[in-house]
Amino acid sequence: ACMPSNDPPEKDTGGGTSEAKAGSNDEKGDTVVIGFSAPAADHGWMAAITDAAEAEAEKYDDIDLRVAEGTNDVNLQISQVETFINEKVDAIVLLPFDGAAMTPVALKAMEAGIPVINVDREFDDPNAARATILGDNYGMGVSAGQYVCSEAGDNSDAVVAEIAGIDSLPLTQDRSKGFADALKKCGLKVNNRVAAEFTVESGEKVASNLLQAAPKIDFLWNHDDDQGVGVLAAIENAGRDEFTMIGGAGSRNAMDAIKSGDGVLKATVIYPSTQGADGIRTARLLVQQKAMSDLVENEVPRSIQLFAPVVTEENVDDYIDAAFAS
Amino acid sequence: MTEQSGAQPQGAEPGELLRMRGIVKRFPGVLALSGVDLDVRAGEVHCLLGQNGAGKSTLIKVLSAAYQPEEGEIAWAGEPVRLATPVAAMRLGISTIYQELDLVPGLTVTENVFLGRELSRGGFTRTSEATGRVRDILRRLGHSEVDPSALVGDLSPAAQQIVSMARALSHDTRLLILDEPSAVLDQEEVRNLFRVIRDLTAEGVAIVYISHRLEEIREIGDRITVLKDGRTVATGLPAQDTPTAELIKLMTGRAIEYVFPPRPEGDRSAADPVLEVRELAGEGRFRDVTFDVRAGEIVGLAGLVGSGRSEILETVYGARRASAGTVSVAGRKLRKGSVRAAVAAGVGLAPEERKSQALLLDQAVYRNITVSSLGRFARGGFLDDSAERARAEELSGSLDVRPTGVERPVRTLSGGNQQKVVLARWLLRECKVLLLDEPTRGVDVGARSEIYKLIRRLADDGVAVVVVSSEVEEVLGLADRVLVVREGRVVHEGPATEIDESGVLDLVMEGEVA
Amino acid sequence: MSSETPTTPTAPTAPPAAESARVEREAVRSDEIADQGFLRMVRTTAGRDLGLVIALALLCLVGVVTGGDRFADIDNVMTILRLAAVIGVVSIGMTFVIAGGGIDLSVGAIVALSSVWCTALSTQVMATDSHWSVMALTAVLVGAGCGLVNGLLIAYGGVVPFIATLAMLASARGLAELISDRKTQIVDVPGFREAMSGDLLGVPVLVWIFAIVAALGWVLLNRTTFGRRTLAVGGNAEAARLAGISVKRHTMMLYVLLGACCGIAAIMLVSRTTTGSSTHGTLYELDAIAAVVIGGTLLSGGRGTIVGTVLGVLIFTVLSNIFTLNNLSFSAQSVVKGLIIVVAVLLQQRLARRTSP
Amino acid sequence: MSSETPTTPTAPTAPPAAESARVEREAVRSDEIADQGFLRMVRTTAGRDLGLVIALALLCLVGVVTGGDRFADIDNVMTILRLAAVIGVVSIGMTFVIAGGGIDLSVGAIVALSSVWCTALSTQVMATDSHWSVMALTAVLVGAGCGLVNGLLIAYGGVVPFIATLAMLASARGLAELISDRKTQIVDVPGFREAMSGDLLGVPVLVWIFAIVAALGWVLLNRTTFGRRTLAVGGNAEAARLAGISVKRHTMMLYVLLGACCGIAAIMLVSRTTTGSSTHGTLYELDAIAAVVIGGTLLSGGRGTIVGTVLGVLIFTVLSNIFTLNNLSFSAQSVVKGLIIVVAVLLQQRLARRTSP
Ligand SMILES: Nc1ncnc2c1ncn2[C@@H]1O[C@H](COP(=O)(O)OP(=O)(O)OP(=O)(O)O)[C@@H](O)[C@H]1O
Ligand SMILES: Nc1ncnc2c1ncn2[C@@H]1O[C@H](COP(=O)(O)OP(=O)(O)OP(=O)(O)O)[C@@H](O)[C@H]1O
Ligand SMILES: [Mg+2]
Ligand SMILES: [Mg+2]
Repeated sequence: ACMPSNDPPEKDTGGGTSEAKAGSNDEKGDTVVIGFSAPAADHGWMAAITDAAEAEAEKYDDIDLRVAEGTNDVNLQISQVETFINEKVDAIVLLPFDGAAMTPVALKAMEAGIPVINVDREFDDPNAARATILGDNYGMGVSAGQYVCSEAGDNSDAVVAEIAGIDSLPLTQDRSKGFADALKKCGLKVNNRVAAEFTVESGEKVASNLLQAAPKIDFLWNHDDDQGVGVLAAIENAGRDEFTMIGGAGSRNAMDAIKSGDGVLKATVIYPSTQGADGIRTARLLVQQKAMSDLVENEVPRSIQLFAPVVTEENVDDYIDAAFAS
Repeated sequence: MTEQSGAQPQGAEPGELLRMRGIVKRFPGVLALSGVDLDVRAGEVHCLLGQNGAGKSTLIKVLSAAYQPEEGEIAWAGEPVRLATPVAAMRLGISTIYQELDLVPGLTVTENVFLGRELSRGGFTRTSEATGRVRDILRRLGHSEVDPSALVGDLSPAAQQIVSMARALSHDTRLLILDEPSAVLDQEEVRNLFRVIRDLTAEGVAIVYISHRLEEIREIGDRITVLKDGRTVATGLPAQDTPTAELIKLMTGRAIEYVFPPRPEGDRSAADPVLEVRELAGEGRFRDVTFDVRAGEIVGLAGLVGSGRSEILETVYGARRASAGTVSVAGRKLRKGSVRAAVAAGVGLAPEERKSQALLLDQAVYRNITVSSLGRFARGGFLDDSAERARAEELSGSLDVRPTGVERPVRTLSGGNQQKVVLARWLLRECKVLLLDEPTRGVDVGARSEIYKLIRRLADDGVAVVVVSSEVEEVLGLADRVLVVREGRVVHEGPATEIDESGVLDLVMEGEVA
Repeated sequence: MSSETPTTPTAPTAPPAAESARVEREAVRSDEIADQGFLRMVRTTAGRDLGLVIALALLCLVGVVTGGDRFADIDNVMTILRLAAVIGVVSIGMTFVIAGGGIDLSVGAIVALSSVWCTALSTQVMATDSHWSVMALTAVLVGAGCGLVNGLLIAYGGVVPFIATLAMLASARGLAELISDRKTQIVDVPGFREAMSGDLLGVPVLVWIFAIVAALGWVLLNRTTFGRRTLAVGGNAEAARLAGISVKRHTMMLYVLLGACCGIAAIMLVSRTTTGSSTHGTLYELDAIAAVVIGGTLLSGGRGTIVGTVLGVLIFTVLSNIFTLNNLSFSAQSVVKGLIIVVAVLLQQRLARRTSP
Repeated sequence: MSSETPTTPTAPTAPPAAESARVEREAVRSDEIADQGFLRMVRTTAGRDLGLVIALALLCLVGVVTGGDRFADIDNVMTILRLAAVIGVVSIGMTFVIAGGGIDLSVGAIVALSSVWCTALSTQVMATDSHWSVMALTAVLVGAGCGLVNGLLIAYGGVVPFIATLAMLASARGLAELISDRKTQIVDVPGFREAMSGDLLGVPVLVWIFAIVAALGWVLLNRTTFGRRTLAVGGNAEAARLAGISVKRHTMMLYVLLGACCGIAAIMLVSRTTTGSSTHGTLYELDAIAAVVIGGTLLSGGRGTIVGTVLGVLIFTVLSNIFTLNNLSFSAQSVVKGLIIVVAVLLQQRLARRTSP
């Protein structure tokens, strides 16, 4: 597996060749200076992204990681990238607050000969990044929706509720769209939808109100496991347990809850928090002019989209160790 | 008893309560007190005289520990003391009524009276008990009409003064300091105040009394200390029979005639009126106010405090909305409720409460002077700063604003000098109509006669002037024509020469000449 | 301490109802005397808060019309109250600071820091070994400590409240992140959840806490020397100083009080979410200040009302409840919320002007 | 808006260095006279801003020591200035509102709304058909329009600025989301990027805009009747009214001015990001107010300094640049930022006290 941190451990069927190749990729090369910038770590997943990136960089002696202050102000994030360009770093790993808004400065970096690795939120110009590592937001919604459909069976009257994340982000809109599209296939629709802010507190707050708004629910999809902690607290406070809840992102807490199997949370859809770490690795490979060992291709691919699998009680053990602690 | 200043024998004289020696207080850039001595005996009314800015208020703030002096000694009943906090002064029995009312507008009368010394049990206020005590004190002050549970912010300045007084009397006082208490009071209320003061001195309380009105000092004072430029220039003068000329000489360093300027010869009734007020009414406060003021004429409004004179002026000026009636300047009706229209038509107002209504306290003197005439120094909106300063400098020089320097924030001027700054504003504006509400409140004798001269000179130059004053003498002496206002109605109108002080007082009290 | 705003008509306005009958001076005065005391107080207070009560009633009407039984349902009412409780406690403390002429932008950050500190592993271990109230105590102490720093900077350092608490906002949240390593800390102390998330006489414990804090706040502001002095310090700091009140110490105590309220709010939030997190309390500063000011406490200090603050908090909470019940889009919510704030304030002002003396 | 603080020592404090030599009163006076005019102005201004200049110099020193050439590099300086430009323009406008006794919490939301409006499809079509400056004009008009609403509510509606602009914050951002459907709108107007993102004499156009706005702001505040009236209104609204200034209209204009600045900032941000988005300008209100107040403009109104505001903006910008260069941990950055704010303010106060009259 080229992306060990993304893959469930057991599935590591790479065998000897992979090991050897990975080994050669892991060999120390010229020191690579990587600039990393991400939005403010104002929720667990985003914090995990940065932590994982830093941890990944720690593993390599030949990576010199420069982490900029997390910010939700595109103006500031642009200037951080500009600073990286001025410093002539070897590569920039960028998780933009707003992909489109960060495109010009990313282009500027590329023009200055610095490869940009775009993580999670996509630029609107393919030339702005040398490589792109994306989660699958739409796919996440689809996975969640398909799970609901399969659980609902013939019950076409099932009440479906959705607790979205920050509503003004494109990724939230993609997730909701995927969810709605998948539900439509089995004749369901979202009956109640509220948006929280990816934080525990906001999750608790909107969930309390939602539970009042919908006296009976069959399925509840919550976009983010970090805010999910609050959602679960609200559910417990309200003493409700008549429905099945599906999480999102795949935090350690959520996995633990799924594993225990005695709560409403029965499943979660993974949205890897290792994207930043993958970005760091990719950047290193790019700069050191190595390729991905599991691919025949001699160059690092332009685009990698990570998979959004559904984790349930059955397969939770495969994923639990890779889950991020929120 | 006349002891000119100088070396005093050490040791307390009999009955001496307070002795201050060599007090020095410096503000950034100003030496406010440069060696002041003061002795006060129990049971006396000790008057403090001095020009505006002489340091009277500063001295008593040192005494009440609102300020810490740089140098000097204070002895209380023969013992040297250090007054570190206002509480320490209060504990000794020093109560102060400051020149600027020092009340909290959002609290009730009772709460203000006991502020800092609330009647409480375990931290809980005992409101009804406190209210009862305040009611008693107010009765003793002869003002039982003041409601102890009213918010102080809703009271008139005179009533607020009474609250300050009640505050001072609410605890054991051995020395009561009154800094220009009469400025906001009318004659009847001043008389009432004097009655209270006499009661107190009879009990052995010492009073330090500051006023610019010499006649009051003659009436109530025992001894006088004169300050000039932050120094004691005379002390222990007998209040009753030191000649006025000598006092003025001591205060100002020169001889000044304390008289009203002569009225010009000739009849002005032929001139067209500049200001015409017709059946003006302000909701519930006054009505049917009709009068004319001609160019070159000074019209005085006399009346009790609270009779509505300020409101009439403010309504004429457009600062309050009239409920009925019209105001015309030079034949053109003013838009109702618009100050700008009034100012544009050439009307100016020097309001009653200069701190809150007239001054930008933290801004430079020159900016306060030019604020109403900015257009004059501007071309296309751009100011000519140096012309502005120069003109302000000129004006403040001609009004003798002290200390000099138009860059100084107005806050640091003494009360009387602040008043001059307000007058300078309207002098600069060159108004057709000038409305003056208590123009000499808190102004010293020297400056006072200058202001009188100034007002007369303005009139002679063709300005129509309206003066409101609580000093009947001032209204009669300065004005050509007098309007007597009683409870929001004009009860008398006539030439100033045809009525005397007692006539005005009768009108004010009874509504008719007895 | 200066003016409320340059624009709020501070000029004395003419009294509304002009009695045309001429009354004798003394007659007017005795009228006033008859009016005073309790009756007058009720009239004034009602006048001041009437606008808010009406606004809240209108909102509830909207709730009932659009949400029907779901809104009027007792569970929903409890949900609203529970939601109001946390920000409510902060707002009560904020009422004191604002009435005392200050402002505090750091409340949200203090809530976060307190929540993180009291759910830190070491605290939880201690609490498990002894009693869960150790956690609560920690939260309140941390909150009060932050308040103390604010208070010292403002009262003795002479830093303007806006800046001092802005600095605290940045620092406290940063510290919370450092302590928690930006992870959500789940509470695992026996007895804590049971004690805090239960009901008492059918009313959630959190709502009780809010009610008690509000009641204590009311007494403190209206019936004690501390409250009197708060208004004095906020209304005219120089006069308060000359009256012998130690303005600095008092100001400091106001911030400590608010800090302690933030600590209480933190522990409430921890019990609600069963977690401590450095993201707790985001934007509480705006919510709390808005509730206090809508409630009728003067932003310039010198006047404060606990009842108004509680009403202000409830208005905001009911608002977001109604939005959710009606499945409104988030953006539309924002727009409507802005409009409602303005309408509520305008209404309140008109009514207050009509009834106040 | 309200009081600076009840606690900032408003009582006159003793002058720091008590010269023990007795000076003749008249001597002091003539000293002062000699002092006044230009020299004095320089001294006072320097005194007021000296603390900031020192703080900025210290920061730059830290930057050079820790970042070396990377910090002092001309490209890096331009990066700093470009970053400062957007928030700088907003802060200049904010200086006027605050000096005039108000406050505006809605600037970030107005930036967002302007950016969205001027990048809306219809605007872009219009701009493509005519000239890209149509976009810029739209942004400024929308900003000024929002400012007008704020101004009307505050000046004529009597709503306190804090609440009125809080309402605008919610409404404008909500509206921005509705207009953009929460999507980021990409600019595709010919000529726009070229014109706005280029350099002029080696300095980015954005920085020029900031410099011009700052210069105009300085002239407006210090050299025109408008500026003088702003300070009068902020210093004592009632006195200003009685001096014949129409306080309401003036107050309204201040908010319109700030709104227009937000529009300018929006178009700058659009050129920087080539997008309009409802998330633009988040938390600009706090940044701008902090810069203005650190700069030395009184939060209670009546005193304003453009130079101070520019220095305040630069301090914050240099700070975050240094953070980026030095790879500090996220959370530690917040903590340090809080500390630096406090230190800068304390420093400034001490120095201002020493040199001011
Ligand atoms: N806070 C201050 N800062 C600077 N200078 C001050 C301050 N207070 C007073 N002064 C100055 O000290 C001097 C004495 O002022 P003070 O108020 O004591 O005069 P006063 O005798 O009471 O005058 P008035 O009769 O006008 O009230 C004046 O020159 C005044 O400008
Ligand atoms: N804003 C107000 N609210 C309530 N009462 C007021 C207000 N302004 C004035 N009054 C009252 O109206 C009456 C008339 O006041 P006004 O100030 O006009 O009297 P005046 O004759 O000018 O007295 P003074 O010489 O003290 O100025 C007073 O009883 C005063 O207390
Ligand atoms: Mg004085
Ligand atoms: Mg009057």
